[in-house]
Amino acid sequence: MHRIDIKYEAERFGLVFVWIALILLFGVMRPETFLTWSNFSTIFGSEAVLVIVTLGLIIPLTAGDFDLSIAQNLTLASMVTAILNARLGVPIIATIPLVLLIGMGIGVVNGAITLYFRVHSLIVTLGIGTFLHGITLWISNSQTISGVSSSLIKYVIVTRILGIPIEFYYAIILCAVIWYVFSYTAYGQHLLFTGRGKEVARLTGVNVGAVRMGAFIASGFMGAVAGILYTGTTGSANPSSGTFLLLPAFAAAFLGATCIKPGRFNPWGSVIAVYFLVTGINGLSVLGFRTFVQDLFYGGALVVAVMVSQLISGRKERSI
Amino acid sequence: MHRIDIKYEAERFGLVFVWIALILLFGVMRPETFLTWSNFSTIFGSEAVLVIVTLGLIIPLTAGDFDLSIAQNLTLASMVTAILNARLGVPIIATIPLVLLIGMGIGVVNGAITLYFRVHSLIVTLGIGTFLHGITLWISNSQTISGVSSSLIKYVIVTRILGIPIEFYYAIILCAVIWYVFSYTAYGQHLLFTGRGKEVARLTGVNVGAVRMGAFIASGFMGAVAGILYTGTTGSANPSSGTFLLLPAFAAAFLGATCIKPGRFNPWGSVIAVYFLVTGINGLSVLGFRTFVQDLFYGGALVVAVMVSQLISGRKERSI
Amino acid sequence: GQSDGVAAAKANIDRYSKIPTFEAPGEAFDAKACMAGKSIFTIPASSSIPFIKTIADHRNEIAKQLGFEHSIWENQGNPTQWIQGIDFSINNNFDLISLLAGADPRFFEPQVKAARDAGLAVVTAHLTGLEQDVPGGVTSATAIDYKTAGSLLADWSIVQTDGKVNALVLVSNEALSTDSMVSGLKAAFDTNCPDCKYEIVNVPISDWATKIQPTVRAKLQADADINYVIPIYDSMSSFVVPAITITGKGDSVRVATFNGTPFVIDFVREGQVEMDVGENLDWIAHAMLDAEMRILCGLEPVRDSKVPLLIFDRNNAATAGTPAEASKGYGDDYVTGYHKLWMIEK
Amino acid sequence: MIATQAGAAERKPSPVERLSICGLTKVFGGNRALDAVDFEVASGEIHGLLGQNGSGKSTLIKILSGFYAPDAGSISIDGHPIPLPMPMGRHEAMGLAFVHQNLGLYPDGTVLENLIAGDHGRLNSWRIDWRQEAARARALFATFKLDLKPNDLVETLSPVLRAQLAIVRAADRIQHGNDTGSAILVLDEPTPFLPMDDVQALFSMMRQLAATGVSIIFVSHDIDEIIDVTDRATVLRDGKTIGSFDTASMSRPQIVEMIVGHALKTDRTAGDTVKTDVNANVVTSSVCGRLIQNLSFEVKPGEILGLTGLIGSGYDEVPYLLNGSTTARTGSLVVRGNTFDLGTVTPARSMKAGVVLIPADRQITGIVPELTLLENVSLPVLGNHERPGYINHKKLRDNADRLLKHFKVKAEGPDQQAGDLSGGNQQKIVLAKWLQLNPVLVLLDEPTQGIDVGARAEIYDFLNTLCAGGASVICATSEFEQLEAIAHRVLVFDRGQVTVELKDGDVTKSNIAKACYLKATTTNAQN
Ligand SMILES: Nc1ncnc2c1ncn2[C@@H]1O[C@H](COP(=O)(O)OP(=O)(O)OP(=O)(O)O)[C@@H](O)[C@H]1O
Ligand SMILES: Nc1ncnc2c1ncn2[C@@H]1O[C@H](COP(=O)(O)OP(=O)(O)OP(=O)(O)O)[C@@H](O)[C@H]1O
Ligand SMILES: [Mg+2]
Ligand SMILES: [Mg+2]
Repeated sequence: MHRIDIKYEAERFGLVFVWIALILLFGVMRPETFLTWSNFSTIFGSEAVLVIVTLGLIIPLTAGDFDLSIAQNLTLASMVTAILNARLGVPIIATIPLVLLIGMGIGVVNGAITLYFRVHSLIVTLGIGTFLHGITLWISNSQTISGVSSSLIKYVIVTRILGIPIEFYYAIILCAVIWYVFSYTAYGQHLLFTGRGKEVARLTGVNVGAVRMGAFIASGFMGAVAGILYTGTTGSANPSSGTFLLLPAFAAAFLGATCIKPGRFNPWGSVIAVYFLVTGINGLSVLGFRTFVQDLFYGGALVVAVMVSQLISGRKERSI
Repeated sequence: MHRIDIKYEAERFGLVFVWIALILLFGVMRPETFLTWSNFSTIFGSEAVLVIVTLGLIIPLTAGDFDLSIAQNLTLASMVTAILNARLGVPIIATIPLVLLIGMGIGVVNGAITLYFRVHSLIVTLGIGTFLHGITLWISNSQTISGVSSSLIKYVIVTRILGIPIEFYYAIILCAVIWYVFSYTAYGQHLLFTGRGKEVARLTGVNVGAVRMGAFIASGFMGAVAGILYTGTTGSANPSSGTFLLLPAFAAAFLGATCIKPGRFNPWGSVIAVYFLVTGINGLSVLGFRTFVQDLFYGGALVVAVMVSQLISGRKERSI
Repeated sequence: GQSDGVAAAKANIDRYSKIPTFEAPGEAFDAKACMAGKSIFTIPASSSIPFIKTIADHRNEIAKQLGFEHSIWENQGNPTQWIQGIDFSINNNFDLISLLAGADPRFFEPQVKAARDAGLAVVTAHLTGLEQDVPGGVTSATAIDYKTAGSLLADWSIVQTDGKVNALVLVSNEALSTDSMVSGLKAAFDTNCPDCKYEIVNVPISDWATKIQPTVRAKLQADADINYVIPIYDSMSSFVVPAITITGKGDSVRVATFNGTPFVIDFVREGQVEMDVGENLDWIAHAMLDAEMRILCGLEPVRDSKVPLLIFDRNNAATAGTPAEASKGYGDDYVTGYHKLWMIEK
Repeated sequence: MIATQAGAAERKPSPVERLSICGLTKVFGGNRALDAVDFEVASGEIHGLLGQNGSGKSTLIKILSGFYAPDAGSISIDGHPIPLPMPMGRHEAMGLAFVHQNLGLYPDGTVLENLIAGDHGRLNSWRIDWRQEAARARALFATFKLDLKPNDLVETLSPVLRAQLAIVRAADRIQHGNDTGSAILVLDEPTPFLPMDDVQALFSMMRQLAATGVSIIFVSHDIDEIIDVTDRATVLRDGKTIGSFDTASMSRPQIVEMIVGHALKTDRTAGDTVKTDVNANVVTSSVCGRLIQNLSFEVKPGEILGLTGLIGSGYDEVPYLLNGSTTARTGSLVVRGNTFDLGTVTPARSMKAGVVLIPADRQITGIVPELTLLENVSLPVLGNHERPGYINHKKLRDNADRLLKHFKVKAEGPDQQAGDLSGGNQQKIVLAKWLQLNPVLVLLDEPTQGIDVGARAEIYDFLNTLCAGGASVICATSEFEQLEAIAHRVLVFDRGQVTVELKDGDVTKSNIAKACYLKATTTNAQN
């Protein structure tokens, strides 16, 4: 960590450089539209939800578990927020804690089944996610629910700081909190050891079950936060909102693990990975490329970025 | 393998019993419609594509790799089949080998990047899958392409044996082949060792790289087969056909690993898992439940099935 | 009596079985002159859906012809991208945002409000039925006669079975047009064939690929007398057709649907689908742009786009081309009609 | 000890050596793991390979197996140079078979699956006849008198059985595998897991094989074993060849001096640290585990209590029962007046009470190989900082630097990955991780397994220092010599019960061996 080593620093910041290069490229091609502060504030503001989902994923990933239910958790949270607030008239200040509790409750269910029955988290969370999707369709009658209180909308996107909607700052604050927890608390190290060597952790007095449970609850919480922000961003909830987010969030989590702290899932890396990918997509839209080019870019960038990062590190064997 | 042990047998066939119980339940409720051969031949004939995708997944899963690109591989294969045959007039007999080659080529690319750059297969195949989706959108101009030769359709669903469309038998033959390879060949053993401990496999003289590459090629091949059958089933190719098969296939692969050979991905288990889930969905529709109930069943059944299987085995710690 | 109903249905079908004629949605105006210096920003629901992509591209060509600025926000149907598009158009001083064919403003009302506050007009195009309210706080909604489309689906099955319909109707509730189509369909059954049976099943759009097949298969098993499957959007037919084939009911169950997507017209020609109510995409492009230009030119806004419907069955499917193309088979006097309306041709 | 085989010393060097290694070099980063190593093995010879931890023995072996590519040097078999790097999976065809230091078994596979793994030459790749293979395996196990069943899962086997499986697998390959007639069996520290009579069984197996012309390379840190079984031996130090010699011509101290580079004191005796006049530090009563029944004993401050017995006697279960990593059926532990119920205690609680466990299986339970040394040694002390929940990285780093120095770990620095260290140095990391807590009671399971003579002495020093500070040590081991060197008192187990207790002067290798092997009579007498 404290060694200064050009190769290692290149590896840590490789993705940042590629991101900057991409911005310059689009900037040269469309200086007047792409390279404006308002365009960047749009990019930063609109992908806060994806950032939060990605941050939610990396917590159980660090502990060695997958949470595939986070996307459907988001959708349900978004739908419950809209139904409680817009349909049943529950004030938003009461809705939010309730929804956060539901999210954490889902985390508890995921964790309890995974831990008590010793089943792989991938299948548990896939099953729970599908179940949650069913609930969402049920309570919403498969409809989009709009009419959410404008105060929620105000504190999610209308309020801006430096021109960027405030939800971006929420995401950054969450990122900073997770970074602090990962780096400066015993829980962060316990997560890491749980993910990399459960037996070592257990014999060193780490309550591995509690650590994993904590990770599931945290990702459930993040899913609910993302759901509330989603509703706040769009002023409505639709029953398929989260579906689009799962694979991009996984992509960003793994891509993020190639930078800042290579070889580990880390929050700043995740944020950079999200915005790198989004910048590319946005730039292609601004240039008016057809949408298949977005897929080519997304897939290609992902693969090339991890390849380059591995080349820099000398193709080191890694467990993630 | 050769021990006879009631608890172990209960574990092996637990899912089969649950499946039978489900059939009996629906049968009692709707004897005249559910419990008919035509209904079962429909159930069996309809999910051959999903079975093949699941079989394709378990090969790299056994070797410890994820192939998330298989769904987009399927979509591309389906689209290339339709375009070559319906638009460019290439006879189906020439189209099929070409498409199979493309599928295996995709496997080679996945394998080469994963192995040479030592990147986690999850992110490589996610990236390649997205890239393939871009290619599919490009070559199809985002259109559904129909007009595929009726001989393909004939040899996929029109021809029936015992009332079941012939594609079911293709899936069963592929399953038998994979079962043979897993159980009776050195390659099957190498796959297993590679998946459970690359280092151990390497020390016992297994060429781990070649084994993993082989697994990627095999799953690429299976993806292409599934794509061709998909085109034959629907008589057309649409640019998002495979996207929705990925999660159900993963669910079936993991659920299948709870039966027949508990703790290992295995082909017969996968087939049973697919048809167990499909039977449930079919029964619920026959009973007239609304579609969200399918999600509740799907998610619930998945979780409950693995929980029950773990209870039978005494909640044994497993690596999958 | 029943035969009256069948006759009424037949009359309705006949009305929409001939090549449509152009009907002006409003007074003529000098489009080139009044659009000078104005700009329109189109956000299609998804540029990877060919139906929508084609309309957007045709709008682009017309705009070029008329000489005003028109941009398309390429996206993949992700609401976050729609939101980015709205922000982009505000930042780049466009005059009007056109939410094309499914970019539902209820998904992002705050952004719509922001755009209107910034002085932009926000219009939905090809989203609502004639009788539906303007959704999500937009300036105006250019509507399509979905209700009639729904009634045509019902009437067709009534005519073909001589009033003995037992239909499975597949809908997607989250699309606004569904309400309008379903009300037309129900009304037609109620008036023309009260004894006909139909069951409406909702399958959300994101679940089409996974749920349509098993649902259709199970329904056909559960009720052997079903003789029509009516997927109200024709892209559903790629899942409906194999489900019918696998259950072995290709002979007794027929498919009637709406949209006129080329591959489905191919299906009609080949006999896997019996009929498809089509819309001319190029016509839609003209009509939607016409309505939007009227707003920018300060004219009376139009709600009814007067985009006609045309029934394709095996008799006329080939007029759409082999393989079918998006705007073929509808005649082309509408082009001259719009050119005259816009005063670029006398 | 059985005397060296008579024939060994009279071996005539053959004109062409079976295996000849010349100038072999392997550099990892800046570290020369092997530096121009030369050595030769004749046919039918048992050749010892000695060296301190990290001297390059395993690296050499992994190059032979094709696991690593060397940076320079050549290898020839029977005078024919072989291509380097050795192609994967080809070593068998060249007549090489290996038992690697970590055995190379796949735990959730069956015994049979592991036995035939990699048997490329013999198996039909397209049709494995499991029934016939199982019959063959049973016959094989019968020949070697092993209590193994083809369908057992490897994860349920004891460490001994696992080692035996790995060895029998390699021996089997040697017997049928080679078409060239030249066979070389390589054993990288196979004995630490084995009780004495299994070691002897292994040795007679080795001699049998050697008599048929098989050459054997045998790595061990136990000099008595080397003297016992090998004909010749080669010593590595810091990746260089120090020399090869006929074993019969060398004395034990001479060999030790070659390994460590300077003369070492002969076996030290346990320090005079036991405080007999005070209350016991640790009292256990009525502990019952899987094999252990009704075990009660006391340990005084400053005392090192040894636990031993034959495999299956249950002594190796005790450390895990006492800190709660394995839940006891019943029993209690009193540490400095605090009583713990062993049916409910957790590792976390016993850590707080000053009880630490140093497990035998360091790769799985001791360290996380892919994390850094800093992270590995810091794990138990994360909470010990001024603000709860906050980690002071500077303090941890200083602490790690200090520990690496204090425990003489051969490493680049605290940021090196733990997996990059040699086995012995990894063990020092595990010790450092635990002993920094200033424990009251240290539980050890095979603490010097795979550790060289020099490092072993260092570890004994650490333990003595600890005892001088008033801590108690419980050490479960199968190495009697080690107990002779350090233990104040030894409990010998049989079938879950203590059969013999040896004290002070009675703690000698031969007394312990006698107590273990004469169990049949004594057990009956004591019951
Ligand atoms: N992967 C690695 N990366 C860096 N250095 C390594 C790696 N593996 C081993 N080493 C270094 O090589 C040296 C020898 O290691 P090796 O495991 O061969 O030791 P050894 O002789 O087997 O010792 P021991 O008896 O302790 O097992 C050690 O100093 C170790 O730090
Ligand atoms: N993969 C590796 N990368 C870097 N260094 C390595 C690697 N493997 C071994 N080394 C280093 O090579 C040296 C020799 O290691 P080796 O494992 O051969 O020692 P050894 O003699 O077997 O020791 P031990 O007796 O502890 O097993 C050590 O310094 C070790 O750290
Ligand atoms: Mg070694
Ligand atoms: Mg070693």
